[in-house]
Amino acid sequence: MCNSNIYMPYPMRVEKVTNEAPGVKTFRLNFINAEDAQQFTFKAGQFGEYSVFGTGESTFCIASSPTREGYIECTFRQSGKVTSALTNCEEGDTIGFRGPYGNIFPLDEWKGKNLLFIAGGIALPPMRCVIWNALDRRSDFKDVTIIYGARSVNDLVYKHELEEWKNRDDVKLVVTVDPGGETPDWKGEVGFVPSVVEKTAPVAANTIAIVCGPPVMIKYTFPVLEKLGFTDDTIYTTLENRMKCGFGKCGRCNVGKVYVCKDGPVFTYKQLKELPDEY
Amino acid sequence: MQTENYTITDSNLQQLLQALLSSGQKVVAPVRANNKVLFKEIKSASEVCSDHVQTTLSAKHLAFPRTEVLLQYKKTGKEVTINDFPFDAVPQTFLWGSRPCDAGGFAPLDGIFNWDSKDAIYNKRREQLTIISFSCTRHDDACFCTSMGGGPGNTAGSDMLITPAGNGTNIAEIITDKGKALFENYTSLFEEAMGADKEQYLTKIDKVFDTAEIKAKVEAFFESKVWKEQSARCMGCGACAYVCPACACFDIQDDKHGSKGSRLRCWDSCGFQLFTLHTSGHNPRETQARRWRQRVMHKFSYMPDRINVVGCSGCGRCSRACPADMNLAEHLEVIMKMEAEKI
Amino acid sequence: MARIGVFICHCGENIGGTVDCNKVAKSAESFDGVVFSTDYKYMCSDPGQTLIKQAIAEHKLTGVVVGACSPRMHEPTFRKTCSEAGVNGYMCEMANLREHCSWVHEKGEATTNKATDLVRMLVGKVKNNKPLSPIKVPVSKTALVIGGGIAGIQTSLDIANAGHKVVLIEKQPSIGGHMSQLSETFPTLDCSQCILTPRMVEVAQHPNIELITYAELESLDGFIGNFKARIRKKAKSIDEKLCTGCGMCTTKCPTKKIPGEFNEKLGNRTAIYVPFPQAVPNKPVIDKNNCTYYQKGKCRICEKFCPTQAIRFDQPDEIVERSIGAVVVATGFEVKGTDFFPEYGYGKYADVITGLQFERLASASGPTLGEIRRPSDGKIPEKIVFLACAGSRDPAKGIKYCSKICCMYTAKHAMLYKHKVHHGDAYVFYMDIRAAGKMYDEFTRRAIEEDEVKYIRGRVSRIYEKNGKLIVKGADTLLGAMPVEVEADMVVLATASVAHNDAADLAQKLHVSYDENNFFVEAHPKLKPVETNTAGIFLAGACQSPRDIPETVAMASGAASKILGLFSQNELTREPVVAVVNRAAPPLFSTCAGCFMCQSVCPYQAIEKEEIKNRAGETIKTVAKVNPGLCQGCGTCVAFCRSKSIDIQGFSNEQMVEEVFALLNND
Amino acid sequence: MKRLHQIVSELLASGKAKLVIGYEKGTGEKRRPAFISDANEVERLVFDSQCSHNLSVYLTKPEYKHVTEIAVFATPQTMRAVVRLAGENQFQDKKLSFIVMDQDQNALLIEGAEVLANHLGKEKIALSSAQEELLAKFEAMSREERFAYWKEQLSNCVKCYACRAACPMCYCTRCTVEVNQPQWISVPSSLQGNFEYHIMRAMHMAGRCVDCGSCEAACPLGLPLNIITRRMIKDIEASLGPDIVSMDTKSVLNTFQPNDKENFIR
Amino acid sequence: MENNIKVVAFVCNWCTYAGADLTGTSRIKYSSDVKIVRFPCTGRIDFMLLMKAFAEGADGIIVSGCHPNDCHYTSGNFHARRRWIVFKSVLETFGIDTRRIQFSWVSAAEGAKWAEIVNTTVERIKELGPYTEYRELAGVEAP
Repeated sequence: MCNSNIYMPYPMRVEKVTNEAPGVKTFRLNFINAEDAQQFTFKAGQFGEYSVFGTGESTFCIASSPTREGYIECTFRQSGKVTSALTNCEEGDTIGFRGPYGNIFPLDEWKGKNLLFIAGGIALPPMRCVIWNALDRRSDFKDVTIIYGARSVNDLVYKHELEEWKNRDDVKLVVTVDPGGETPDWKGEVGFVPSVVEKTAPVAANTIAIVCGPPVMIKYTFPVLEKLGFTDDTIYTTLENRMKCGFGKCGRCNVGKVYVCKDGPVFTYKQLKELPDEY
Repeated sequence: MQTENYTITDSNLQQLLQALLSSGQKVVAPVRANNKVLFKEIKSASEVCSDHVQTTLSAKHLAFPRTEVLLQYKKTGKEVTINDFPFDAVPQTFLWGSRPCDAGGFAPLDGIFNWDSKDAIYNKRREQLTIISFSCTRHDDACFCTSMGGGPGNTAGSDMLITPAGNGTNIAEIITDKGKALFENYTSLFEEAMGADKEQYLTKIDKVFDTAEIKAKVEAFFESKVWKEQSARCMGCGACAYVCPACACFDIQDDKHGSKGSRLRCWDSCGFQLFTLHTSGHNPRETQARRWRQRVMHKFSYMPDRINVVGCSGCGRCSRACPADMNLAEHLEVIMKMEAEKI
Repeated sequence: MARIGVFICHCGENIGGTVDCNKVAKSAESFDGVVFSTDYKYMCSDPGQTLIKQAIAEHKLTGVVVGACSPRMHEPTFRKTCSEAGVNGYMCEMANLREHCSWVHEKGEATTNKATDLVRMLVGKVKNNKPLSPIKVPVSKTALVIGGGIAGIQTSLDIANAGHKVVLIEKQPSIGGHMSQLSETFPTLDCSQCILTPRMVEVAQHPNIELITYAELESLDGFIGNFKARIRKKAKSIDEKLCTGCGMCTTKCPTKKIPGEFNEKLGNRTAIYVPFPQAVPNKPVIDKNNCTYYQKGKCRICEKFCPTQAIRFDQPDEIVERSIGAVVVATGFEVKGTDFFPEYGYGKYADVITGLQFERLASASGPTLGEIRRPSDGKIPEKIVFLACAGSRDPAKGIKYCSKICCMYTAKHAMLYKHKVHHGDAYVFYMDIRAAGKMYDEFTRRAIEEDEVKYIRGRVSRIYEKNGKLIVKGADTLLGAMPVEVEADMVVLATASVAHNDAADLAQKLHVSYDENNFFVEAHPKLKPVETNTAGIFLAGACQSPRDIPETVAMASGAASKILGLFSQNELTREPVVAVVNRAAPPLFSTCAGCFMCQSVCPYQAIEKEEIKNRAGETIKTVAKVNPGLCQGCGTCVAFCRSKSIDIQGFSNEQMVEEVFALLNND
Repeated sequence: MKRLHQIVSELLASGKAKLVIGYEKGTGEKRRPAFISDANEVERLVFDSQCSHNLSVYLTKPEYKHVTEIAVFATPQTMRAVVRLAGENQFQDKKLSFIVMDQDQNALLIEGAEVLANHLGKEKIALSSAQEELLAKFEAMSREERFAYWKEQLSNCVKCYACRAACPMCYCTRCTVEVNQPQWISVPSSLQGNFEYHIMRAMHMAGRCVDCGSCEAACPLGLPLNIITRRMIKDIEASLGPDIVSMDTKSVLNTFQPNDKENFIR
Repeated sequence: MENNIKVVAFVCNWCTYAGADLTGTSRIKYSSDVKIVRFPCTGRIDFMLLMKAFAEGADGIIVSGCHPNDCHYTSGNFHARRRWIVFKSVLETFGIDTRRIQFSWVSAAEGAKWAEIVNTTVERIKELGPYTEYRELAGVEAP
């Protein structure tokens, strides 16, 4: 009976801290033990349990792409006990990371298709992982469109990467801010994400849509996509539920018999429709 | 392995217990303390209580303690040293005097703690545990083990099952390798089986429904208002989950003193409002009705579906412990009798 | 972003003497969250503060802990330094390594370890501090001055002349206080009436000063800039608008034998009286305890003779309310009576009088029109003995302090007596001559050398009467404690100056602390003499401790300047240390359970009910809300709240718990 | 029982009550809370001496917070709890009516918490003989014995919070035990955490506990929780004056007398 | 007589903290085993903080503030006194050693009294020894 304690986190060094927006930070984490770095692999869409020793663990996605070796990144907003402690961490500190958990974005199935990424607010991090993963094997996919919206210009995360995507000719980037959130020199769109999606009207044929954002945005974006011709098995999203263990034992993240931490967090719209309304 | 039957006299049984105690092993047995019977570590055979139907708390704490240290850490400057769970410090433990439904409760726990990823800590404690159960010669109106595929003399989960057979003798069934190992250490205390049918010595609990029927019914009435009606009087405490031998839900909390501390696992209950509350304030299971439905669905529908084991051994502890008398058997009977709902 | 800088101050030798500051700084480097730690000789000096600013810039600090003196002393200084360097002032905390550590423990490892613990405690706290910005509160630019003596008069005039409104209230019927009772004042012997009366008139006629005499403070609520003062105008039984001050009533009033307070009971007054001729307002008041109408229901003679029918027997006490921005307490002092001294006759001997009574005898408007005459038989005394330190500097009598002004006015009394009765003998029994002011010592030398006042260094043990003479038994310590006996015609006791007997009640009404002698306690003896610990309440004059007229006037102007500083801005910035009831996203809105038991805990009634409504306007929940303007940050509601829904900025639950954890976990 | 059902049916028919919280027969001899909103279920209701649950605990539950017209079966304990809860503004927009058993056991309808307040008897809720005896034994214990006693008792507490759920005065939307910034009470059940939790629970009952004993009745481990609050109330009455159940929000810990008596502050 | 003991003092900023400052300015020596935690008022001192202090290693606690009627916030110390009366009774019910908690009123002018309270309390705690009995409760494994 191998005694590998599944609750044991990898000790991670906080390599770089970037302030994305007020209260939102991105950590680049390196494995302190070299052997952990070798045998650790993950796929786009998976998440992990990040912990500050003595404070607790918190669940959020791995924001960096699996194609970038040797480090992982995560982005979080200061909201509770653990995220506040994480916010107080400095470069060089040691935090814990457990994972990877959950299922993945099936990139291989999407080969040869168009990709439409729709993200709202703090939900860009799980998308960024799969966007960079797709862009690092850009030839596998037809055209790639990214629609990203946030409450105000100041709340946009990954500002320099948005620039990078904008300057690439093989990516169509549409960035919007909620009405009232724009600054005088704002050149992007102004409007809520669902209306901007309707305006840019991406073509639905042979296209996979990946949508992540706050529940209200999801609620209004899915009908728009259906109107544009997307079928419910070509729309992917991630589901956020309260989690503690990350591998189906602590008993709290289930929606009906589906365990978000094991069967998710990536679901198709079709799967979502089959779930009981308990999420 | 095939269960082998032997007989053991009452006095030899006491000797077996005394032998275990004197061998310095940790022995846990039912002990009566201010009108409650609880599983406690015993030092002498006289402490064991046997005139009870069932203990208040189950025996799950021997494998899944109410609070345990998953790992410890020490911070020095920016470095953190983590020391793993002390696997080899888990003592060998003998559970003496548990009921078949206590032993039956370990199957759902094993199922959850080994669903895909193996919980090595739980498994180590289970591995170190030997369960010597006693069949039931009495029951009360909360018991419904027969409806859950168990029974007063069921052997599932026990390493050795003792059934009192009157005039000073007991039928001893050796069920698992651990039971065999124990038997081999003390063969002198056992005699040949009398071959008597053990059913006659057991209490009779009539079977009211079975798990397949219940699974179908609860799934059919997922959207029904029966959950609201039944949970009207539930006050949202954790008593049913904490006394239940089959409830495995837990919480992970850190505890620190200065630069040292530990990561703890402790029992949690789906009855609490905080169990699924998001930081944003949204709660998928906002009302007590949804939480009660989750408790029933998880035991009788989701677990059978995902790890094909029923999350209940019919011990009735939750009904006895509930301050608002939420009798699980009674509730399930109500659902069994429900026909198509005119919503 | 916990990047904390630790700065340990040697404070010269004050801390460095017993605490190894370098070792404390070194061990602070290893604390969790500390990125920079150093020590310096004088952290509060300019180079010290520049050191902090540079460190903040260089290490991009987000929090600062200064291990130095008491935060009550330099917390504002270091918080200002930090805010100038870009770190919010409230991210800076002070560890008290001086008063609570170096000064009170022996040099040694234990003391240094304690200092390290104190610094670690505050580092634990700072990690949980949040940047706060001061609260803006409107200021009502009206000052309330309590007490119409020279202190109250000076403060009122300074504030009023700067263009702000003043409400001056005085307990007696007229302003003027003790100074108006004096004959001449040292050291220049100019007559007090001549220098005081013009100021009193100026007060009465000043458009910005509302003078309310015969009135006391009923209650004071609110806080700096927003006080609500309720003033009880005791009934004068006179309609002040009709009364022309002609004085007809005072001459006609039949009860003439009431010992007058103004003349320290040496002269008499009528029931309806004007305290003294130059009284401001020069309008009479009816003394209800002695007026025959009030006592027996008959007489009303004054009403008959009043030309303008201004007498109002049924006039009730009146409570008036004023909104006040700042308060100056100028209630002055009292002198002990002769009855306080059993060894000097318990007040039985008429010719043993207090210094203030001698002032009335010497005063031209006094009962003897300036002639020094014995109260017993009116004869001019041939020999007077003056006793300095009567009651003062005498712990046995419960008055440990020196009353400061008695040496000077005793010399003055002796000089006045010699000027009026050239052939008279004046003896002064003294312990030390305390004449430290400008021209003060020259004044006492003049009394001794020119006016031949005989100064005997020694105490008087007993005074008793023997056939018409007062035998004063004392000793002369300069002649080897030789007993001295003087047969005097009159004895003047320079009795101790003490606080008014109702000073403690006034202090409690104002929530101002007072010391064991019931004098009001200043915020800091050296750095904040005119302020109290209660923001917005200032002190002027002898109510803080005995002082002479020059110092009183200076202190009065000091208090006035503080208020003018306060009134110079329209809004007052207040410490953001206030309680806040938490708010959360819907559907919770707040964890407050709406029991509102905290409302009766709050001494400032700062907790209100807030109805949270949905878009349709229906009330979803009623939860508590703290009015930051009224909340003074005591935190009693925070510790009371059972659901931990209220927290206080600056001393939040998390800060205090982490502070205790950091203090006790020093592994 | 006839009169009882008649009152309940009238209440439901007249709309004075949209929900009736009463008692019904439970497993074996037990009685348990019953929630009736339509007339033909009225027969289930019983109200006899075995009914001991304090039903006022449901009046502040989120599920029933928005039901305005509720009728409740009120034992003396429930009445005391309702009066104090009304004093603590928990029934802001509620129109409550109560069904009370008077001395000779026939049902009586009372409309409104205020009316109930002056219907309240002044006598205290008597302790069971076992509790009386335990309290006396407890008084005689030394400090060390008491500490050992609670160490043994609280080692059985699994922090299932049944005592908190059953107590009518514990209605906070988020309780202090659920606060994690800072973590006042440790979530896992450890002896020290259990001491802290039960001390905190007692302090939150100062001047508010109505002696209904629901906490002790609900505890699956049978911990003697009632004597904690009983002893505290006795001490409070000894030093701070009588513990009167009334609608007044002025309670022990949120008011004071300038001359409160104590003998331990130097 | 155990000598390395830890005593934490919860004091109010306006009176006892200022009194302790006065003890400092008057150079009155007292035991260095007491460390002072500053609160705006005694009304702010939460009883759970005392439990946390014992749990984290304090062997003795001093809680001190303004004399009745002297509170800068008028009634903070009155509420605190009520809280302490009830809390002391609850602690005695649970057998917590209330001799380890010293409640007192020390005004801004009573520097000497503060030193005296600290010394007598430290003396008493030294006799009682470290409060290991309470700290050992933190053993996690359920018996």
